Amino acid sequence: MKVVTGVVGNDIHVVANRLIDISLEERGFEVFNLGVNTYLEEFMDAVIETDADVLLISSLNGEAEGWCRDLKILKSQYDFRDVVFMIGGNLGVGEMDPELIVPKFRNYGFDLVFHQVDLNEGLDRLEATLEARK
Amino acid sequence: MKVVTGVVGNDIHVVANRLIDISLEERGFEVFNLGVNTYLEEFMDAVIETDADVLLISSLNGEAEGWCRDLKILKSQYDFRDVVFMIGGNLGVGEMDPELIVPKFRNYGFDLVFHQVDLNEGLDRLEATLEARK
Amino acid sequence: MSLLQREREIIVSNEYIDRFDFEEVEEFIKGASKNLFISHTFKTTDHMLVQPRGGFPTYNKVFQLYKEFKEAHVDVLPLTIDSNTRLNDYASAKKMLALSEENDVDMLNGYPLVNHGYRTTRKMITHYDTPVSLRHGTPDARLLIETALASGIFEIEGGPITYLLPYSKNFPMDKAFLYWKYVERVCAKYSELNEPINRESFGPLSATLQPPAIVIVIQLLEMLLSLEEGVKSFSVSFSQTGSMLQDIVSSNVIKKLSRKYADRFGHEDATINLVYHQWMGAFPYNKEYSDSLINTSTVIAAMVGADKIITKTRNEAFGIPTKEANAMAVANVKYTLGMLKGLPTVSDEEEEENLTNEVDEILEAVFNDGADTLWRKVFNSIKKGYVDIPFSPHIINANEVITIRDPQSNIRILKKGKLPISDRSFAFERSKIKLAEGERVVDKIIQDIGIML
Amino acid sequence: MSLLQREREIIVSNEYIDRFDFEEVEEFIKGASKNLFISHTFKTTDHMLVQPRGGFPTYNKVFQLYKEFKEAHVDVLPLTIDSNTRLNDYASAKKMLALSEENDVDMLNGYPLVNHGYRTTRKMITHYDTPVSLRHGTPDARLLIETALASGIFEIEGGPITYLLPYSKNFPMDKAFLYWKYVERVCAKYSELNEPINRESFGPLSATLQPPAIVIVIQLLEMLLSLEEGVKSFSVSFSQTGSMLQDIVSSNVIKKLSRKYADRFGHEDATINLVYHQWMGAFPYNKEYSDSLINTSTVIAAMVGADKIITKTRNEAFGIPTKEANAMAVANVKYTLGMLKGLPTVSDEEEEENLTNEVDEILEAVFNDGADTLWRKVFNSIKKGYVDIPFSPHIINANEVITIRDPQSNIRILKKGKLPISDRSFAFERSKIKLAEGERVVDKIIQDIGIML
Ligand code: B12
Ligand code: B12
Repeated sequence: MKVVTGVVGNDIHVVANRLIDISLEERGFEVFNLGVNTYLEEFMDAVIETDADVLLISSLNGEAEGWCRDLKILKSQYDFRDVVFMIGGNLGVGEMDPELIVPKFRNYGFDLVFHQVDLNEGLDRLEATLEARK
Repeated sequence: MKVVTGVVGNDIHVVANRLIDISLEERGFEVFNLGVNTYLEEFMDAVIETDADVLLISSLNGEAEGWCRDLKILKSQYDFRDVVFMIGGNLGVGEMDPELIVPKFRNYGFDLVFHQVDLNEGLDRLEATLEARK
Repeated sequence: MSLLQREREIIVSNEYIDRFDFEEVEEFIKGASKNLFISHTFKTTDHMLVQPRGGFPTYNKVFQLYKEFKEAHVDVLPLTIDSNTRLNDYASAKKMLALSEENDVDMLNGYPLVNHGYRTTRKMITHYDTPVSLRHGTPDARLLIETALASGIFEIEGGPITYLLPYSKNFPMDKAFLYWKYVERVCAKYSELNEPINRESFGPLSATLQPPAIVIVIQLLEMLLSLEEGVKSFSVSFSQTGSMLQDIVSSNVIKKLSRKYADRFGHEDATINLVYHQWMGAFPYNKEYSDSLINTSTVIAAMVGADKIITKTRNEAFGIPTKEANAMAVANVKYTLGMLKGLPTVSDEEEEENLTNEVDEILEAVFNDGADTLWRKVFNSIKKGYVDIPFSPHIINANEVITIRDPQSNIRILKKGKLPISDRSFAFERSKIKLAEGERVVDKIIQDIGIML
Repeated sequence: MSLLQREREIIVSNEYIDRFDFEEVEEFIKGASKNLFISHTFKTTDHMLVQPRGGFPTYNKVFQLYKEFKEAHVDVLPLTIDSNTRLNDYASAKKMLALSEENDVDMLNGYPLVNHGYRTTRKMITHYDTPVSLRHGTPDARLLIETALASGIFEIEGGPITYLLPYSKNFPMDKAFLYWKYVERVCAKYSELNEPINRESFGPLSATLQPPAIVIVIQLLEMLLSLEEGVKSFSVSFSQTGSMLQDIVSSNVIKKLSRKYADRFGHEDATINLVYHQWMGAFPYNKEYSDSLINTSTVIAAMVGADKIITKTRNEAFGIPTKEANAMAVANVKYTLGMLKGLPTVSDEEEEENLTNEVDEILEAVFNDGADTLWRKVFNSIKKGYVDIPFSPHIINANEVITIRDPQSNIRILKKGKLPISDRSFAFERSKIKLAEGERVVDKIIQDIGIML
């Protein structure tokens, strides 16, 4: 299974990104890590180019919302039906209510949304989703 | 002006008592300090014996209520009309609502009740009361 | 039947308690879980033990309190006794307990252990299977301690000096010595059955401007009086002074001297532990500041290398803390101790030399008293003002020693009263003090009491 | 017109800003209140200055934030810039600012200073008449700094290394050096008009397992690059390592070496200050624990004797703190610093010697590079991996140095990559490390990142 990952927008928090890379490798994924400071368009291009199964976006600095609201438009330009769109980290500026933030990002077009959720829990959920899709 | 003071009941917190002694002296009162661990009866006897104008009771360890509920009965046994009855310190076990605790002690027969009020503020109020009574 | 046993029979025949079954108690202690003995925990743990303060009038409230503490990973549970029981006023305690139970309002500031009795209390102690420390402040603690030990409480705080001078107005001191001798003996006796019962002295005293020299002298004297009766596990203690350096110096000196004097009196086999009390003086009326104060105390405790820390709560200035506030304090202290790493070893030669000298000088004067037994020497020394603590409510205390803080907040001796310290030691104390032009000592004292406000 | 001035004219002619009036700005700085200059506050205060972090998208929210801070007796106000502005993406910043203003939701993680402009911002700065420190993380900060100085912000954080390696993925480093040279020059120029503008380097770097030797090397290099251009007041900084001793050792060494190297390069007249950052790594998801962590940082800051402390809040793990939480943190830190007394002077000869050697060794290698100017030497050294920080997102960083914690939580160098430290120094590092049988380095690193959780 191929995963494209990275940190979206003008966000340079790299620590989680490094750990995500390691964790995905350990779980047997083939990882294409675009690193920090990656724009949505770059992610989409990489997914197409690598024919990835999963796009796993991180955002830590709180600015995810501004960078992800156009996902629907970008998704409509190509057939991404088989790709799992996933986002996690710290998805808002200030302390956020997960009850409000999760639906918002699902509405932008993410299949799996994890606001301040443990990485392993998130990756377990990803594997379960992939399993179910088989 | 004569003041009888001390700490009521099985309470041995002496620090405030020492400071009260000093402060009263400085304000020109004649002080009879019975110290800590003094029972209500002892206070009443001392007031009668010294012909005091003020009875200033401290309580810090939270047990004042149990020791002061009989004040009314004791007051009825003698003519204390000219004596100002005053109590202060920490007047309940646990964190207390002053709105509830002040009326309770007034009802026991205290003219002036200070729960967690600064000593100087209390003594200012005492002097104002004495002034008004003249 | 030994004299002691005869006295014990009398002590426990009290109208406020049920029949006391010594044999059953002995059996219980013999078979008691090692986890109830703090002396065992000290031996088998390498981190600092955390113990809060706490006690409520009713059994149920204490049970709930312990539950909260356990969830916060407490190491040692406290059982704080109400102040009527402390003064052997079981009648008032009974009345207030009844009122507390009926009205669901706490009319006592602690647990009236004697009135509850050991049969009931033991259920709770064994249920939690965690060491419990008895905190009281009782000059005549004979019945209380019998009840505590029978309940499974295997650490007993206090002593004839530390639970008298700060805790009583006129309880006769000679009696206090004899009653505590009784306590030591009972503890020593039970110590032979299983793990040792740990005795702990109460170093904070009146918690107000106590000079380290006097604190340490009293700690060492109570330690010797206890070991003399056969106790094998003893904790000396002191509380945060307000100066980090003075805490470190006190710790270094008390560790060194407690071992030295224990050995000198032939108690090489006794274990001596060090307990640090978080700030025991007046707390700020601001819960956030109180948290900051408590955390700072924790850091200092780690720096002084205590074996156990006794915690306060953010409610301190307001009243007996709720169980939630108390458990939260424990959790925070545990967190800090867990993450605090790389502690440097600090010492200050000059300060430590001076403090050691002062303690040695006072102890020498005590030991030189003409009386035949140690307790009488100590008793006489207190009467003579050789041992004299600031802010004691007790009539026997000389009240001549006056202390204030130096610019670094170290507590220094301004007036030495009858303290038998050398001119050199006293000159050292005085040399540190800086009183501003025209500053009144009483104002300085008031300010120095309130340094944490 | 000088070359610099010509560049300045171009820089400020940006579609996102109003006309920039250099003459007026010069007049303003000439006559500005001394209270706005932290360099002046450093000179005239003897307590540690307290500075929080903080910035919101809109003017009003920052104004309210400052109000809260002032009520908490803050010493230095922060102005934290949003991450679009940091990456010179003024268009996104503008869009997000508009959205934030319309919807009353913060769409930016800081204040977009360039978009707000200096005329508006200056009103706020002069209103509070308190030093403001600019916190950004911008490799090309030319326009930002022009705007800041014109606004009355007289402390500028950052530098070509510390604001690049942790803050950028692929911004060209040579450009960063040149752009920062511009910043230094502008600061130096304005420093002649009134009190000096203070420059501060950002010691925390990526805030994750940064070895003190590399942190100090980078601090000293940025200091020298800044003094070289005429800056007269400079702050070096580092953040809590996780080991109290390592913090103290770092402080002792950086104080000594910053003076030594400044003097060696002929900057005897420059003032060097030390700034301590409260824990900059991952915070616990428990606000009480965060309070404890913050308080512990404060105690350590006092022990290391910093001139300024930069605070965190109990909200750190959750997101940008509310103004209330932020002000409360300031009040708590001020309380602790006020009551904390009797701080011992601590040092560790062996550790300090080793750290000094490492720093000297790396700096020697940098100075020995063949390039003609200091910035080129530094640039080459980073390219060669002589200076290499763990967890940098930047492509130029060698990423070969691997660090883990020893049992006392000191950060130690496990793999030295191309670091030009001697075998002896490296052996010292390695000698402290204890990896358990079969323990994987990656697991140890994950654990060592999360020591405060
Ligand atoms: C020092 C101290 C001790 C020392 C006392 C030494 C001594 N002999 O004096 C020691 C350690 C021995 C001690 C023992 C106990 N203490 Co104590 N102690 C304190 C502490 C920390 C400070 C008290 C102090 O000296 N403050 C400094 C003086 C100057 O301030 P003050 O006492 O508050 O008095 C000021 C005001 O109240 C006011 N004031 C006082 N009286 C009056 C009267 C009037 C008319 C007015 C206007 C004002 C006024 O003016 C004073 C000067 O500003 C307080 C908590 C706190 N406040 O921080 C607990 C505290 C008072 N203790 C408490 C308790 C319960 C006890 C114990 C029962 C043990 C226990 N269960 O924890 C025993 C008491 C045994 C007994 N028989 O009473 C509780 C009381 C609980 C409650 N009210 O709900 C407190 C509040 C702690 C707590 N939160 O649990 N204690
Ligand atoms: C270290 C740090 C930095 C370092 C980063 C160095 C670097 N290059 O990586 C420095 C100091 C440079 C920095 C800078 C900034 N930071 Co910062 N930083 C932190 C801090 C303290 C720790 C982050 C970290 O490394 N954690 C350790 C890693 C392992 O944990 P993590 O990042 O939380 O990731 C875990 C989970 O989130 C999850 N996860 C992450 N991604 C995903 C994805 C999925 C799918 C799943 C399931 C899970 C998951 O798994 C990870 C492993 O457990 C956090 C606060 C905190 N969390 O304690 C602030 C924080 C993230 N930073 C923040 C901000 C705002 C900034 C700045 C803008 C400066 C500022 N205004 O304060 C700049 C960013 C500039 C930019 N362009 O983005 C804010 C974000 C605000 C918000 N969300 O509301 C935080 C929360 C601090 C705060 N409370 O204000 N920062």
